[in-house]
Order: sequence, then C-alpha cells, then structure tokens
Amino acid sequence: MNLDFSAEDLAFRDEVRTFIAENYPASLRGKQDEGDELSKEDFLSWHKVLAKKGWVAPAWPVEYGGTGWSQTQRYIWSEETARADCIRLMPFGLAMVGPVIYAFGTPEQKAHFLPRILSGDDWWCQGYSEPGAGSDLASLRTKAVRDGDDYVVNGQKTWTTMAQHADWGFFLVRTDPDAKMQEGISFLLIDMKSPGIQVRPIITLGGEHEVNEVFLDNVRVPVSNRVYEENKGWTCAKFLLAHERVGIAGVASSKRGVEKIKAIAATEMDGDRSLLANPFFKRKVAELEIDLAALEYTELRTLAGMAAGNNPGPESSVLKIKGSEIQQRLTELTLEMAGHYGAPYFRGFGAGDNEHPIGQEWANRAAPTYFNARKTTIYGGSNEIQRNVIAKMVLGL
Amino acid sequence: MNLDFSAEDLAFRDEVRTFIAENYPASLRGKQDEGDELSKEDFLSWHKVLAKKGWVAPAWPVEYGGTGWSQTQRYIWSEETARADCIRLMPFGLAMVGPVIYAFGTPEQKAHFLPRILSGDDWWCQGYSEPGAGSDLASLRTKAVRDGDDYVVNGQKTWTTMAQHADWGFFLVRTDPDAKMQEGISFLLIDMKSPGIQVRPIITLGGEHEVNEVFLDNVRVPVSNRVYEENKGWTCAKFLLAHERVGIAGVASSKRGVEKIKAIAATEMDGDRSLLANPFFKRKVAELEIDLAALEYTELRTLAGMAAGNNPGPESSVLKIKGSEIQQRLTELTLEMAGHYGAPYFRGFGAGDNEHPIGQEWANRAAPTYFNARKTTIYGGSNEIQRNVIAKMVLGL
Amino acid sequence: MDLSTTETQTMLRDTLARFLADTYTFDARQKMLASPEGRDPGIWRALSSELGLTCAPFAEEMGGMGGGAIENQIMMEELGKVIAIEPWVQTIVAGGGALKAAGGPLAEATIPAIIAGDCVIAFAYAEPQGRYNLADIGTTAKQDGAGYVLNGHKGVVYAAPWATHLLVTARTGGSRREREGVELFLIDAKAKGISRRDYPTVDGFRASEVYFENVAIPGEALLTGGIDLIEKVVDECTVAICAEATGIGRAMLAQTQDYAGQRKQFGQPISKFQVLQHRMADMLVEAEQIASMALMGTLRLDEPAAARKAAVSMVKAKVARSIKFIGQNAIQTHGGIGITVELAIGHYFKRATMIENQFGSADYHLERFEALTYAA
Amino acid sequence: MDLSTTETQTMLRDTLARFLADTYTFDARQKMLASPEGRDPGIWRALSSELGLTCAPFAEEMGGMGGGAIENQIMMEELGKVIAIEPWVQTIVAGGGALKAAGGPLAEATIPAIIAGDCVIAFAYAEPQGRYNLADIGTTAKQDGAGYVLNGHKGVVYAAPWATHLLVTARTGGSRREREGVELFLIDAKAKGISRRDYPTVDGFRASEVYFENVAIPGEALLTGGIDLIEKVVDECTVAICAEATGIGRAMLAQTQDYAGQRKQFGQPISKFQVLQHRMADMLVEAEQIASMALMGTLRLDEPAAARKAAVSMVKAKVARSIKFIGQNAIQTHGGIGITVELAIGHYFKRATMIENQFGSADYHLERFEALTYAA
Repeated sequence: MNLDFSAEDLAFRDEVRTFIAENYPASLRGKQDEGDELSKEDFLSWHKVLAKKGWVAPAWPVEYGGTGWSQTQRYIWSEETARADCIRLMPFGLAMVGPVIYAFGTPEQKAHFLPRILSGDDWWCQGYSEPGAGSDLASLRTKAVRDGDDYVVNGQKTWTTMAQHADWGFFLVRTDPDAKMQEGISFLLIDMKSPGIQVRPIITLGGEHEVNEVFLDNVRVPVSNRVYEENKGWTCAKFLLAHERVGIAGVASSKRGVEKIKAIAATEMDGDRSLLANPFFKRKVAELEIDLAALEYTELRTLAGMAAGNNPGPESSVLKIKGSEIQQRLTELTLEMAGHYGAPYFRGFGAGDNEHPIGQEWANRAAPTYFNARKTTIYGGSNEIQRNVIAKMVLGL
Repeated sequence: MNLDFSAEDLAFRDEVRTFIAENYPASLRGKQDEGDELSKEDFLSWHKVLAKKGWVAPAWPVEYGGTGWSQTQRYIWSEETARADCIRLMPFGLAMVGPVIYAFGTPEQKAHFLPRILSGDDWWCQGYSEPGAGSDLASLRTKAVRDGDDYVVNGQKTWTTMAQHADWGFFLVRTDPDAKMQEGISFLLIDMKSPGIQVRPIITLGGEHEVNEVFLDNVRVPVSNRVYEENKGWTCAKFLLAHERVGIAGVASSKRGVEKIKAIAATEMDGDRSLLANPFFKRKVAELEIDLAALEYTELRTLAGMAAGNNPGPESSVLKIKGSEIQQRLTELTLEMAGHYGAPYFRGFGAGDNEHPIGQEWANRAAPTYFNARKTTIYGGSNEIQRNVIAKMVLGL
Repeated sequence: MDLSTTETQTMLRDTLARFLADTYTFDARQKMLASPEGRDPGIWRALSSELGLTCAPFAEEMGGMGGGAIENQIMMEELGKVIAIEPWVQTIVAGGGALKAAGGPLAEATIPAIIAGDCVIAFAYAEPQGRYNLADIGTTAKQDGAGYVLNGHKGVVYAAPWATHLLVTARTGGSRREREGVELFLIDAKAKGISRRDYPTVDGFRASEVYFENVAIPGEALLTGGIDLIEKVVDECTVAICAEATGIGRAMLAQTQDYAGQRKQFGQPISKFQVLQHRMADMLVEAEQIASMALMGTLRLDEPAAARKAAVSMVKAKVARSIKFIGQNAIQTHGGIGITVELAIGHYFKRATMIENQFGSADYHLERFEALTYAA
Repeated sequence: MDLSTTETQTMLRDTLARFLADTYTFDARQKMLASPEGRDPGIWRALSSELGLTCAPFAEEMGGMGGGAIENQIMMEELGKVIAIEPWVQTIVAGGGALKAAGGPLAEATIPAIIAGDCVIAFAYAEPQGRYNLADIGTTAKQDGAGYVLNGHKGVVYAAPWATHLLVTARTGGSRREREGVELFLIDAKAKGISRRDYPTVDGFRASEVYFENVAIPGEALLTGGIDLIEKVVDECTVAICAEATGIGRAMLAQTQDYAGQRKQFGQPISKFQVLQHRMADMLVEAEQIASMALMGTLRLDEPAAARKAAVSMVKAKVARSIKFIGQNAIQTHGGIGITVELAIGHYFKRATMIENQFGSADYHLERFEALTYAA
C-alpha cells in the first residue's frame, strides 16, 4: 500500500499541466476571474478543446472514445483540472446519458449519439424529476403511449438543469400505467426541438436561471430512441444514480475551494490581523480541510475497490453525503468572510456597471452562491434518501 | 415585563441565604467537597433540616405542607440552593408520588403518606420501566390480579433508582390484560418490605449502584393502596410525566456546574496559560453558558405561562431536551479538562487510600460522571420520545 | 419578576398584525421589491400617521406612548413574520433610540417628525475595512467653526435610498480603531457633498454605499455620547433584529409544517417521516430559544454598559446560530422548491441569512461576550 | 498509488482475528480485568512466541517479517474489535518503533526480546503538569559519568504494572517546555529508585504513576534522537490507536445494528424507526471516515517531520470526533442497558472515550495542524 506516484504518473501529470496551461481558453479564464456568469459557448469552449485532444471523457471505455487512463491517471486529471480552476464540464451528456448509451444502447444509438456527445454537438438535459416527485423517482407520472413506431409522451418534468440550452434530453417515462413503483418505466431520448415541448424557466434564490420546467404535450418520440427494454428503464436509472454519486463527492473541486478561501482569508483583514489569523475562522477552515481529507481517502478507498472490480455500490452514498455537506460549508465560509458585503445584490446591474467597485470581487456572489449550494444536499438523491439507502442496502435495517 | 426582584423578594433571598449558611449539614458539605459518594443518611440529613423548617416541598399546596411561595420565590429558592451547592433532594417522594397522592389519592392515603414523605420517614422508589419497555411505558407487563381485598402482583421492573434504600415504591401495573396500550393500567403503592419482592443491583459504567431490577413474585398489595381508579393509572402517570419534565431542565444546577468549570479552568494550566485562556476551551464554556441562558429564559417563559394558569404542557419537552444536553456537555468539558487524568479509575480503592493524590481531586470522577450522564438523554422519557411528543402534540404532525 | 404584557402592548401587536396580514402578502411584497423605489412608501405612512404605531417607543412629552424596548420587540416580531422591508430598525430603533438617549433640541425637533412618518433615517455606521468593529472608523468629522466637515465612505447603508436623514458615525479625533474620538451625527441626507451608489440587497431591502466629500454639517448635528452611545444604539438594533428573527423563525417553521403536511412522497405526506418530524421538533426548539433570547435581550438593554453588552452578545450569538438552523432545515425539508423564488420560504431564508451577520456575526459576539465575561 | 494489501498482511489479520475470537470473548475479558494482575499474560505469550505476530513490524535481520506501519494498523484494528487490553501500542509501536529508529546495540539486544514476548514496555512520556505537550518535561536525566541519574514523576503510564522496561522521556538540559534537551531512554522497569502507584483505568487497562528517585541508568539507555524522535514515536502511537478506533467504531456500529434489530418498542424493532436508521447511517459514515483517516495516517507516517505531524494531527482530530459520535449514539440507541456494565457496548464506549484524548485531544491536534499549515 502506498500513495506515491510512479515515474510514468509524474510524467503524465506534467503533460496534463502543460496542456492545460497552453490550451485553457483565455476568454473563459477571464470571465471566471471576473465572477461573470458563463454562457453555453463558454462551457463549450473548454469542452471542444478537450474533445479535439481526445480527453473529454476519461471514464469512457476506449472503444467509445475514452482515454484508457488508469484510476491513478484519472485521479491526477481531476486533481490537475481542479488545481488549475478549470470549469467542470456539463455532466448530462458525458457523465450521464453517455454511459447509459454505451452500456445499454443499440449499435445505432451508440453510433449516432456517442460521437456527438464527445464533440459537444449535442447539449443534453435530464428529464427525471416531476412536480410532486422529487427524490421519489419511482412515482413519476409522465406517460408514453405506443402509437405505431412512436411513443406519444405527455406530462411534466421539473428541475431540468440547463434545458434552455439543450438539443436532447433523456427522460424517464411511464410506459405501463398498471405496473407499480419502479416497474413500467422506460428510458427515452427526446429531441428537445420536437413539437409539443415547452421549457419554462425556474428562477432560484440567487436569481440564477439554471433549472426549468419542461412540459410535454403529445410529443412524438420514435421507438428507436428508447434505450434498453420497454418498462426496464429503471435499470438504466439505477446504473446512472450509482455512477452519479461517485463524481458528486467533488473532492478536487472542494480542495480548490479551500485553497481559494485560504488565499482570501490570508489577505482579508479582520482588525489588525488577517481573517486567517483569527483563531476561530482559521479553525473552521482547518476543520473543513480535515473533513475533506477524510472524504478524499474515503473516495480513494472506494476507487481502489472499483479498481479491484467492485461496482460503486451504496457506499457511494457516503461520498454524496459528505461531499455535498463540504460544498455547502465552503459557501458558508465565503459568505462569512464577506461580512457586510454579503448583502449587496449584483444580478441585474446594468452592463455599464461591470466594474462594480462595491466590496471585494470574490464577495459579490457569496450570498447567491450560498443560497444556490443548498441544492447540493437536495439533488442527486437528497441526503435523506442517501441515508435511507445506507440504512437499507448497507446496514440491512 | 421586567426581571427585577421586589423588596420582599430580596428580603426572602437574604432569609434563604442565611438559613442555608446556618443549617446546611457540615458533614454533607465535607463529603461533597471530597467527592465522596453519599449514603442514604447523607441525603436524609438535608431533607430533615428542611422538613423541620417546613421548606421541604415548596411546590406542594399549602394544605398538604407546601410553603405557599410565589413562582418568583420558588425561583429564588432553586437559584440559592444551587448557588450554595446544596444536594438535590430525592425526587421520588417529594416531586413524584407526593403530587400524585395529593391530586388523586383518597383522604386516607393523603393522611398516611404525605406527612411521612415530608418528614423523610419513607424513602420512595419508582416502579415504571420494565425489561423490554424502556421509553414505551404503555407496553408494560407486570400484572396485578384482584384477590379479595388484595392485588397479587407478579412481574419485573428495572432502572429502579435507589430501590436498595426504599421503604415504599409506586408501581404501574396491568390490571386489565385485555385492554390495549395505556388502558388497563393501575397505579399501586407497594411496601418494599412485602414478601416476594427482591431487589437486584444494576451496576452502571462508572461503577455506581444507583439503579436496580425489582422482581415481584406473588406480592400482595391491599386494594386500598391503589391510587385513583382501577385501570386509570395512566392518568396519574401522565400527570407526573409533565411535572417531571419541568424540573428536569436543571437550570440552577447547571449554572453551578458552569461556575465550577470556570473556576477550575481559570487555575488549571495549559502550558503557560490557564485552560480558560485557551481560546477554544473558553469558547466551549461560553457557548455552554449562552445555551444555558437560552434555556433559563425558556424556563422563565414556561413558568410565566404556568403562573398565568397554563399547565406545563408538551412544551416542557423543550426543557427536557436542552436541559439534558447541557448536563451532558458539562460532564464532557470536565473530562476534557482532566486530560490524561481522566483515565485513572478510583472506585474500589482501599479505605486507607482516601487521599488519592493522583491528579486533581475534581478530575477523579470526571470519566465516571461523563459515562453516567449519558442517562440524562435516556431517562424521564428519552429525548427521542420528547421529539415525538413535540412533533405530535405541539406541531400536530 | 413579571413577564406579562400590558393591554396596550397586546393592542399594538394586534393592530400591526392585522394591518400586515392585509398589506404584506407575498405577492404584494414581491411587487414592492420589483418597483423602482423598491418599497411601498404608503406602508410607512400608514404605520406612522394612520395607525400611530411609530409613536409607541417614544416618551409622551415627545408625542409618544411612553414605551421602549418591549414595544420595539413586539413590532419587530410582527414585521419579521411577513419579512417586511420597512426601515423600523434604522428609523425608530437606531435614529429614534440615539435621539432619545442624546436628548436636546435636535431630539425635540426630530422625534415628532419620526412619529409623523416625515423623517426616515438610515444608519451609516459600517465601513468597508471595519467588519463589525464599531470603532474601526476612517470617516472624519473635522471641526470647522461651529460645525463639522465630513469626509469618508460608509458601506452597505440599509434604507439609505429612502432616507431623509443619515445617522453617521465619524471620527473627530484619534486614530483608526481607537475608541476615543468616534462620534455620532444626525444629518440631512440631501446635504451637499453626499453621493450614493444604490443597490438592492439579497434580503429585499435597498441600500447604498454613501460617500462624503467635504460635507458641511452644523454643530447641532452631533449627538453627544461618543462610542458608548453608538454601542448602546447598535445593541438596541441587534436586539430588534433578534425579535425580528423570532417572527421569521416561527413563520419558517409554520410554512415548513404546512408544506410537509401537503407534500407527498412514497405514498404519504412527508410530515409522516419520523426524521422530518424530529427535524421540525428541533426547529421548534430553536425557535423557542430565539424567542427566549430576544426576550432576554429586551429586558437587559437597560443594564449598565458592560452587562448590557455581554447580554446582547449572548443573545445575538445564539440567535445567529438558531435562525441558521431553522432556515437551512426549512429549505432542506422543502426540497427543490425551497430554493426557487416561487415560494415565500426562500425569501424568508434570505432575510434570515442576512440577520446572522447583521450587527455582528456569531463569532464577533462570542468574542465580545468572552472579553467582557472571562477576565484573562 | 496502490491501496491493496499483500497476502502476508491478509494472513496476519486472519490469524489474529481467529485467535481473538476464541480468547477475547466478553466474559473472558471481564475475567482478565477482575484478576489481580488485570490481564491474562498468556495472551501476550500467544501473540508473540506462539503465533509469531509480534515480529510483523520488525526488520528481517532482527528476526522480524520486514513490516511496519501497515502491519501495526492491521493488528490494532483487530485488537480494537475486541477492545483488547494488550500492550501492543506501548511495546510494539512505541518501544519497538523507538528502537527501530534509534538502532544500535540496545535495539539489537531488545527487539528479539520484544518479538519473543519477553520484553514488555510501558511508555512514560506524560507528566501531570504537561497535558499533551511532549516537551513539557520536568523529569531530569543528569549526566553522571557514563550514565544518567533520573528524577521525576511520570503520570498515567499505561501498562506500567506489566512492564519489564520503561520508555521514558526526560530532560538532560534546557528548561521546562524547551524542545532542546528532551531525550528518550529505555530502562529496566525494576531499576533501583523506581516506585509506582498502580491503578486500573476506566477503559480496562492497568496504569501507574511512576516516580524516579535518583535512578542510575547506563549511558546506553539513551535512544538518540531527542524530541524529534519522541514526536515520531508518539505519532506512530497516535495512528495506531486510530486504527484501533477503526475496529472499535465498526464493532460499536455492528452491536448497535444488532441490538436495534432485536429490541422492540411500540410493537416493532427499533431498527424500523427512521430516526434510528438515519442515526446508524451517520454512524456508518463516521466509521468509514475513521477507517479512511487511519489509512491516511498509516501511509503518511514516513513523510518528512512537518508533513507527517500535520497529517497525523488531521487524522487524530477527525478520529477523536468521529469515535465520540459513534460511541455516544451507540449508547443512546441502546438506551438504559447501554450504560450498564452488563453489555459489551458500554465497555467499548469507555475505551472509545479514552481514545479521544490519548496522545492529544482533538483541540490539541487541531492547534498543531494549524500551526504547521497556516503560517501566521
């Protein structure tokens, strides 16, 4: 047992560092530094650089466009991208529907969709949650009725992240109304430009437009766009949920978050000392850093188990719970640092107001980010659901 | 609204202070200072002083021997006794069965038992819990079968505090085996010297013998020793539970506990500073003191409501929850102060070993007291039960 | 010891509660926030000249009802229940409180105008570099003949865009963070040399950065009392927002109970899940403790400075943590809908979050409490 | 990066686990504790000469298996599962570790005796005034010809009543709390001038106050390395008890699961109550994090001193809090029976509680971590 990188790993790390330094889009870096909101094009700019290099989907099997990296290399990759403060790529295609398609899709589906996910030609969204069924996915009511070679889909989805940009969506729909709970659900790929689809924004507490309601009114979906068997969509959903929870720990990105807080707190003054010299603020940062180390080693142990051939099982719920709590604490500390300057609200300021010299740059979005981060313990299976999973699947209670 | 004491109240406070200073038993004070265990006689020594003065049962109605004090005077009394570090009187007679008897008892029961509770002639214990029914009092199985003018009682009670000293016990027994839940239970007063009663000690983690199992094997109890109607004992039990929760906040005693910790931490060294000058230890004491202030004002608000004619209702669960948590935190801080000297275990040391110069006196029982205090969130209706009560009775969930 | 309220106090509460129930619906509030001014000035007019509530905490000889901290507590609790964005803290508690304490001709002239609703005050006490230290003041008030000349920058001045007057802390002498030399002034908000940068705040108020450039003010603008007076005024404001938190906390709990009773998952209302029941029970415990601490703060405001400051810091430290607990758990129990602008709960959460740090964070107050209570 | 274990390591774990399952039942352990010596010396004999486990972490040229920290981690985890009171930390980790690091004739002579089970060591590093500061040492070792003369008092020396040797920290120069001048000695526990006051500890061990009065020791007793060596040895001990906590935490969770499945209230097993299910889920989360931190500590023991110390302090700070969480909630879930001596859970809780502060409390380690990591 040891944590040392081999010489090959170290060389790989250098290669990654150099690549990022030379290829990360300058305009994207600029907007991040300013704290500006990112557009679809911003997200795609980095995606396309990686696609060109062949590094956009490290976790995929090589045959579908993956990198063939070892677990250690993938660990290095996520460490380095977080260290360089690269944006996170949108997960809906790369991390979610992509794996479902290569694991369960038809040859035609693989041939058509996977390359377009890799290239960034298709922007994906996820149609899971419904009003009245948040964490309780199995009770969904959106219906798909077979009509010739099509399904006719009616219903409503909600919390659909970035649906306003999406070309395609993957949806869970009920194909057997008489089956109970998880039975009778199918997994459909739906063209978001289909007639009958309407996307309505949901504005969240910080003023962000990230999520949407999606209304489906007699939307026709070719049967060839169903993944896996009819009424067996839950198999795809479960597969995806377990995979989602591993990534959701967000260790590398939270590490970067801790570094940012330390850097700010070291210069931000609290009377005649820096905020980081305030013993109680320092203690909170230290505790966070320690909890993050515990999470990191828990993830390493999970990854080691996966490398040894185990699937990421219900244990990944531990990663989701602690990972999301840590992400929230990061935003709490940033808001605490902002002091009085947590209160000014900047969204909607005129375009001529870009300099906004009100308080420190980093403080400008502290409160909205804190509000927004409350979602991390709610989405991806709420932390209550994760505890149910641990109680039932791990502890057998 | 104001918190000031009137001139009469201040005069009363002075009277109380003088009385305690002049009458608190010196031998008892000595044993408390040494941290020795207290015997039955020790407990009774202070009880008898108060009985003689007529101050042993401030909460009782005057006609039965109460003091007739106002809420403010009772508040002053509990503040002053805690301030002077007086021991707490055993509650089983004075605070528990006494009120039940004067509220529900027959004239004969009142005439016989109440004076003996006040005088301390009878030591009482409480026969409620049974193996397999801790916080779930209603599921009890000890049976009382009518036989002429007696009940014949069979069963087993547990967690019976101080039963080893008791002359009498008040027991919940099932008199109707077919009734469900709280129905069919009766409230019996049982002479602990009755044939068929056996008391077996339960030793707790710190080595203490405080609680016992009580076995009842064909114990004959005169029907005249039943309080209130047959099968209606739950009425007495509920009455008692709500009253128990108010006292259980233990504000005055916890205040004294905070003062003790502050006094020790101010002299105990942590390197070249006192432990109280260690910012993190100081912070924990400060947080405890603040939580205690919040509890105190919550209790004042509850008492003000009672003075305005409201019964102590389910809100008293708030007092139980926070009061017990604070009591536990006091023992945690004491153990933390003890450092390495939390480990030595003193119980059972020879009698010649009274000086035990191992570590500081106050540290000697830090760990056993910490272990023992875990009971505070378990007994008197566990804190889980209290939360159920709040959810159902206050919030109506 | 007497914790009962008078009939007049009960009447005040009922009057305000009834008025707010009619005027401060969720939709009405959202409309106010979205309006150019960011509020409905008619509400303040109604609170003052129509309902006569603004007179409650002032002495009878000033046209008031002879009340004080208890009346402010009652009003703030009710304003909290509807997350009102009225400048009660700034105008009545800070401005009115400072004038009451300082007395003199300025008080006699201004208090009736406050009561009448003609004078709205913003409290410009914070500076960008100062965090919560009330003596960390760079704004200067240089004596100039009988008057003073103000220069400096005050940060995040709540209600400044609405104010007729500014209550400003400035330094007549001494160096940064020195207690000596910090003074309090009440000045015309339109005085020459004052400029503002206005913005909304995350909790629905409007606020400003306020810049003073050679602002000439008369000598009578000085409210004698220095840093001691400023601390007293800020303590009164602190207790007032803790009373506001009482209302907010209880409202968040009630909304959460209500939502949990309606929202179904896995075939039953989520209020039937024991984990959520216990969570709401814990929210109630915290809400009760906020009420208790707001009461303690109110009753101890008249104590000598050191005792008052220690008490107020205990109150704020506890309230900051309890309101955070209630807010975070209210949102978590609501799930996704809780973090949208569509339900009221999210807006309560935003105000609750700002209360945590307003007039000093939990850490600031813990440190102040410790410094006053635990001699080194 | 490689987190897999070798076959030998797996075999070691299995051998020890099987042996302990047979010998360390709850009743057997209770009998050991109640015996005059407070332990069964046959167990140590079996671990060493019979099963050959004590040789695991020693170099092959000393008669060992060439292992190290990982082997200690494995052993401690298993010992934790049965709350064994064997002196592994003191003899193997502290004594053995110090000798391995210092090397020389004393190491060559003593390590084979440790492996054989003939040498049992107690680690006398703490003093009554010093809390967790390893340099706060009043015990003196005055040079006297080729040897030293020891004077002083060591507190709460675990396993001292059983020890053939004492590993003692003492001051050859410098003043109290100065790092310079603190040295480590391995001496005969029966040397003239040593007196002990023995007592049981709350977690079932035996320990002593150890007094040195003009104890003459040879020059070879000095293990060169000073405070740096002492810190290294204590860090190794710290990680070892964190591995022990891994075993204890998992055992407490398993016992709690088991009890909750059997214990009925309100007509169903209490394991069906969602609040208890989530509590046990949280206990699992903490137990996993203890395991992760023990792993991190083990893997980072070989780093340069500053990095090692920072890592070990992270580990201990986290483990102290997690094991407290598990212990307190295990007891709470058991209810009354949990605080009696009748079930095993209470005894696990007692050891878990002592682990919290042993080799430094959470606060001590947080402060050390901060001092090393956050330059002022």
